[in-house]
Amino acid sequence: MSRHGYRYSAGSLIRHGLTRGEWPRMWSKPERRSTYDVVIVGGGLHGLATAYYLAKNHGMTNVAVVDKGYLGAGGSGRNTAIVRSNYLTPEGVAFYDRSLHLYNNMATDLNLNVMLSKRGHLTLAHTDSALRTMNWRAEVNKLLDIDSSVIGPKEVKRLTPSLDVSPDTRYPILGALYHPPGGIVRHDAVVWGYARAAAYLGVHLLQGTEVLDITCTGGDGPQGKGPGGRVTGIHTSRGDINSPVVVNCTAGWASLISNMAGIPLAITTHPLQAAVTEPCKVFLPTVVVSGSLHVYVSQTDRGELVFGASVDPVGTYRLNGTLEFTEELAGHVLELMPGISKMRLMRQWSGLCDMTPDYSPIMGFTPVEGYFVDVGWGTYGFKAGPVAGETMAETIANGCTAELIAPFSIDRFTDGDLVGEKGAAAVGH
Amino acid sequence: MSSHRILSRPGELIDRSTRLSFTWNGRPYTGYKGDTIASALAAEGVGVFSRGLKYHRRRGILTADHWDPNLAVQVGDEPNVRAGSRRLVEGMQVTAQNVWPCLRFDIGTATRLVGRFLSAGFYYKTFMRPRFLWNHVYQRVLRKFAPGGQVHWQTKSHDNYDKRYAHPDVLVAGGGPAGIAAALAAAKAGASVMLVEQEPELGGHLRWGGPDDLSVLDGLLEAVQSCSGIEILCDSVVTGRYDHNWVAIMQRSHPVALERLIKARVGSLVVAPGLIERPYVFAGNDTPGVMLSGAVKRLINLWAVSPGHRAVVFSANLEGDAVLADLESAGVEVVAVLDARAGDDVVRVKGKGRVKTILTGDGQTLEADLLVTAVGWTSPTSLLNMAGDRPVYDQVAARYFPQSLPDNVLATGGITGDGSITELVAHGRETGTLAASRAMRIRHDRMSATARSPKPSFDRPAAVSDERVPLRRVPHPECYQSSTHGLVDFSEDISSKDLIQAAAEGFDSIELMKRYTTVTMGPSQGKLETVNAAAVLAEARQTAIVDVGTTVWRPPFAPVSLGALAGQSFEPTRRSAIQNWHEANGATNMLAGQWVRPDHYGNPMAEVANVRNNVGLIDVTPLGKLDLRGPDVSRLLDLVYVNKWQNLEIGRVRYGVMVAEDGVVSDDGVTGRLAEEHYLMTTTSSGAGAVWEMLEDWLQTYRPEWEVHVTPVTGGLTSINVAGPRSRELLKRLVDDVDLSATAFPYFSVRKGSVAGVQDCIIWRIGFTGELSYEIHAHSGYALHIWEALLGAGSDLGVAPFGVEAQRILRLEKGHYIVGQDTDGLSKAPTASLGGLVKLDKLDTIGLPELRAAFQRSDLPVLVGLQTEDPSIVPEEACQIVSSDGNEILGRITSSRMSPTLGRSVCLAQVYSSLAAAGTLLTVKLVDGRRVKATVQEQHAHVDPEGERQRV
Amino acid sequence: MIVVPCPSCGPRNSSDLRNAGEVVPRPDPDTATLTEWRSYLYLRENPASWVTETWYCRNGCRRYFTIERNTATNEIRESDTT
Amino acid sequence: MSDIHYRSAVEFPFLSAPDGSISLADHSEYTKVLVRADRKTAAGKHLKVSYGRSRSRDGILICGSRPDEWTLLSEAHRSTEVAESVPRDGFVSVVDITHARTMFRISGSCAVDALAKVCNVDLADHMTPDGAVFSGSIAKVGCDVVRNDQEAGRSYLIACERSFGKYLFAVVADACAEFGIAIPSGMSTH
Repeated sequence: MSRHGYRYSAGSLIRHGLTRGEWPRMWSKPERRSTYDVVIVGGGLHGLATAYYLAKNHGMTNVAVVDKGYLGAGGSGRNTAIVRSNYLTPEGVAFYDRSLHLYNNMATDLNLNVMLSKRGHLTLAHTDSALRTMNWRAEVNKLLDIDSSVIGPKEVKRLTPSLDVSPDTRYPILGALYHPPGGIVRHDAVVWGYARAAAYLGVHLLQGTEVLDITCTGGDGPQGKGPGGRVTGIHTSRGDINSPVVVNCTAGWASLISNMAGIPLAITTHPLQAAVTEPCKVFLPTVVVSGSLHVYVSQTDRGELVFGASVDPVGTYRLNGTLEFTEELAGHVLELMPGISKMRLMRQWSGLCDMTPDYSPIMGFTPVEGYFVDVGWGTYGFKAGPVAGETMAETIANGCTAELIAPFSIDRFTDGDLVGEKGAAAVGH
Repeated sequence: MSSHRILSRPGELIDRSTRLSFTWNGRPYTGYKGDTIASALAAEGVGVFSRGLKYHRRRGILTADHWDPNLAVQVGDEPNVRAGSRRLVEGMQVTAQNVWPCLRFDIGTATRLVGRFLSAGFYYKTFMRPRFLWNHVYQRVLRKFAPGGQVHWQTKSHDNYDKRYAHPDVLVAGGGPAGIAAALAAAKAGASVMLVEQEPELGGHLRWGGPDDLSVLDGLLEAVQSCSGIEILCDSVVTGRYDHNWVAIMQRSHPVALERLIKARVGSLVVAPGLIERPYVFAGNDTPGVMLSGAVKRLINLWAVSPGHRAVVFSANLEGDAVLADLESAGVEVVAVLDARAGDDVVRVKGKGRVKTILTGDGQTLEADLLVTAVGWTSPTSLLNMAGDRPVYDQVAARYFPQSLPDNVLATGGITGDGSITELVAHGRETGTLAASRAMRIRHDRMSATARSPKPSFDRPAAVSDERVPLRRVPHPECYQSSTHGLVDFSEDISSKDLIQAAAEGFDSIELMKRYTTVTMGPSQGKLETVNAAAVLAEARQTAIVDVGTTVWRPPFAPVSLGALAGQSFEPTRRSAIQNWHEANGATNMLAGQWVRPDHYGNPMAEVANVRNNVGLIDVTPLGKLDLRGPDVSRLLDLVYVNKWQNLEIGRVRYGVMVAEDGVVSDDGVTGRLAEEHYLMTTTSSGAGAVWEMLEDWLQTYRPEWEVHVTPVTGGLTSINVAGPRSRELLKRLVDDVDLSATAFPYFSVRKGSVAGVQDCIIWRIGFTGELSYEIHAHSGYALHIWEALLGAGSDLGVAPFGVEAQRILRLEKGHYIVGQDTDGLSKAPTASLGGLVKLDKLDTIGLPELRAAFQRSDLPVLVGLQTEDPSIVPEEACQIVSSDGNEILGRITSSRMSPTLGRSVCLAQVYSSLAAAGTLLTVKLVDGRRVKATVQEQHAHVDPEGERQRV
Repeated sequence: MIVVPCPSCGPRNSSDLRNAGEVVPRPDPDTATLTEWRSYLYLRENPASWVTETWYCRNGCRRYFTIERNTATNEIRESDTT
Repeated sequence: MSDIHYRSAVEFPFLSAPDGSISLADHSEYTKVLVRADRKTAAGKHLKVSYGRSRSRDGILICGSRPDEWTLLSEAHRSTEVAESVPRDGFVSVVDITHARTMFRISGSCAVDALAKVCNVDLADHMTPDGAVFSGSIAKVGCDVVRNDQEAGRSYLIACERSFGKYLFAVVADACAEFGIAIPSGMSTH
């Protein structure tokens, strides 16, 4: 019916309701081939988006996405689903704005309602230095045509009445960076939408397939790995796969996969925790972020408050979560909205973040031919998923780095030219 | 309304002599002390408590305990209160949630008409076009239908929540027979024990059992209450077990705090939560009047409430059989008993608002208003999951069992197997003994390793292996679903049909199914529905339940209020010894990190003028101050600062800048040499802590052979900057043991002396304002005396205090940059124009290779002084410097102010190095969009670039 | 809240300490090439297993020390390098 | 200088529950001298007390506050005297930190329960006996604590960086409120 096979619409919903017919599978279970043109490691948003755009934009369909678990099991299903493009650096803004554009058109492009809710995004400033950084971001944003401005406490109160903007609180709200196009998306739907569309175009989704090694030849290191060599394939828990191109889209596990190709990364893995309350009648219309208080919050259409924070200070691959995360979180949320103390936290969880020193990703070519990285996504991988997929596909298919991701090259850590996204926040005053 | 209260029961919790009044949806009701909200209402004949999430069908009592998904109500300003467990309080105002306009007539029921179209994930498949409608209509409607109670966000108070720490050797989660026995045995073995029970009373299922159960319970209660080593916390729940046995307990039974979070480091955790009865899946299983056997027993035996008039019992186990006696004694007519073990089944229940007819597996239609199901259990393995266990399904016993646990977590009671009360108690006892033995070993290790603790007075217990006789696993039918479809998840309104559809669409792993359908994601978080969901999926996949696996149960075990998690707000603030004076004298405060300090005293512009013309005082105590002693201090300074320190004379101070290993400017300050081996270092206010830790790091791990002692003295030395042309004159009046003349005490020197009679003050002649100025560092206990003496002695000189805002203007007029404002996270030494300061010929300095590399480059941005063409325009800080004809970013304003001294605006800006030459004309884009011209200045300083005013 | 065994104080809650990350030897700053220096600055092994790392006993004895921690399990053992 | 009045960061010198089960007393003015020295030096041998322990001698409470570090506590205005009592052979630092710390005493039968609300250290006798010295976080402020029981029972000396004094005292007083201490009006944590 379309490039997605079965087409979803109000009509199809009614038809199924009336006939009580069966819905078709969103993706099939393919027979694994022995050789693919491209193997993407990691069946999350980035991997699936890369596969989709390889197939859709570049006609490359002999592609496999391998994942040790199920689709979207990692950060794609564990994030707090916020999208925005009000970054600080011009390179960051351009990149994330393209992503927001893709999100805008995603429901029709993928024929799946990803429930984008452009409800407005507020980043609160509690100190004059934070306000200065907000101004900086707003000014850069405006120059790049991003809808973004600094507003005062009154306007904050008008947009989000539940925030306490009185000046006598411990962390008074002096103003906020307001970004009307920012909002939230149903994160799982984005994963499923890309999976469904990619599978229809012929991409193989190989779930439950763990990569045990990357095979290389000609490199400086042992077993032909490392700089100067090239990729020949992967060794998985379900057998070997040959491929001249292997793409690392494994977020928190990025170092482990990259070390298999002999390419150590400027990455440490830290858990990022999130939590959700029981549902309550909707009262919070915007997405609210406080950098100083390390908290962000939005209310889903189901009435739950979804919270996130900054990454755990201690690096670990453990997903158990901590009590102190919920304590800090609740304390800080109640600083902002003291009236919601009787809401109850229902569930907490963690995801793994691949943190780089400059809070920017590492994308594109590596010193090993055919081994590509799309890693270092830290806490902002969800926002970037669509554009990362699009630009990685372009880079792989065309054999040269897509313009939007040139600043995020792996070389910057040897050249000493880090990206300034962390710049604004690195020195606290 | 007829009373459903029956005659007194032996184990009843209600106090019939104390009546409590409350309202339900605005109408007055009464109950007894000891009632739950639900039992009191049920006693008054209320049968409908809420409506379903999606189809808004009426809902009644299902489990009559904390996990009852149908009993979430609003109590005053508290949403989502569990009416099945919350005890009645006089005056409670209880209302139904998720209904509009009221419980009896709910507009939302209209969704039932379209129910057949609302299959799992229906919202993903529609509302896509036109996009306008999604943004402005569909989404708003969806949000209106959000479930749950009303949060009173307008309230400004935060209520009384509280926390405490605890360190029990053994913590027992669950106060049923096995838990009590475990606690007793552990205490007997010498362990300190905490026993936590979710209900307000100990005893677990013994409480609603027969006379034998009650008599065993009496014995256990007597023993546990007379045992001194056990802290009993009822109406409290263990909500989480985290790494290294860090355990969270939410205590509701506290006299002062509404809720209290207890954080316990536990030696051994004993998990004894009992079992949760699971519902049966069939058509109409959410009709009020369909109850689980546990609900019926609790209602009758704990609250003396009759659950109905005519009952059908569908039983698959002995507990279900036992409910017959309770029903009989409560005067409920038992219409039929359906035995699942004999192949009987329930196919469908009909009735609107209450069970009316029951269609059985053999085609009979029974008339009744109560259907009691007893089809088995869910193991609440939540805490075990958190301890790393992945419980495994046992087909024979038809439930999940623990698989492997770390040594410091033990399970006992129903979660591990079946048995008589005697067997459960025996297993609990053995568990308690084992837990205590392991905990005492941990206690021994802790005592031995901890510096402050005495040597243990007991021998380290040997490692004991687990030799407990496991409880039996009694065979139980796998009784999950009838031949019809019914609800699996009551709080999310998810039916077995939805799950099967999801599996068919490809969401056939339990995790994907959960995410797609939201099964187990509602407030009950899988407590009732996990096993049924797995069973339905197994059937859809035509595989065994054991192969389906389960979702991972995440903390918390039971929902915890944000208030309890937050507790009291602990947000430390720091205050200088003069801060009270500032506040009493008109200061407007600002927050600077943790410090509270005066921003100004009313008129910062006048404060600036007074410093330029007369003399001003500013409290700069937040400046980080580190006392450095030892023969190797200068080597340390050489390592951490970019400049050289070997030749600093005693009595001199020097400015220094620090960079990190990556070459980025990290801090600055002055350091003075007070004596041969004694220095005082100052840092930025916000950098004080980090610089101290950094110095310790280098000294301890890199140069342990160096002899340097670092002592932070920030709050101990109150710092007062006396600035202005008349500062020397003022100081002369209060200092008689130091020669303050320009020759004896030159710029960038330090002296020790008395100020206003306070001895041992450190005075250095430096300043951030560009004026003649002295910085006094005085012992804080006497600092207020000095401050007041300075003000008192200089009234004729025009002395007045000034705040941070005036200081910012003064320093900007003088062109002094601030690390972190005029530099950022990428700024290296050349950006801050430190070329003259940095010494690249040292052998070792933090960040040396990056310093050397930075000075090889010509493309790093440069900090410049900048003035707008129009002197009245003050470009906002963070304004961008752009190409004159476009939007290309060429730099930004880092600091800007109106200068009262010059009567014009002044700025510092970071610009591309190619634009840094004096006289370059730049375009600044203001926040309001206007573009104005500005010129790069010769120097950073706008006022007195030659520095004559400060050297006098 | 994991427990970190401080060699001076004994077992302490991790909130009383600061984790300073993987131990990476510092090259001689006078002779190191920029490539060597930047791999010291940025590249980390980041294994999902035992890692030797530095902790600072911030609220306690204020000593820096190294331990080995398994980042997959948070088990801790004494470091061979101390 | 004796005519110059010492000002503490704590505004309420003494607070007590009516039944005496708990009390708070400001001791900020007490002499506090920090000694840093290798334990093998003459100073180390003189002070002798090991890390984590304390002992009273000649009116000075010698606290082993860190490895190779001692805090000497004594009554007010004895800084010089106390400092001079320490032998100075080798590399020894003696810093008067009287003004750099706020210090107060919490005493009474409920002291341990009140402290357990804000301090994560195990205060049980077998972990923290009388005389024990430890550091930790109290309501997010780094503190040095000495268990220094008085004749009347349990008692702890708590010291923190002076500038946190007002906040910390208010927080601890608040923790004591449920045991009967009336919070004076005007007391706040910031």
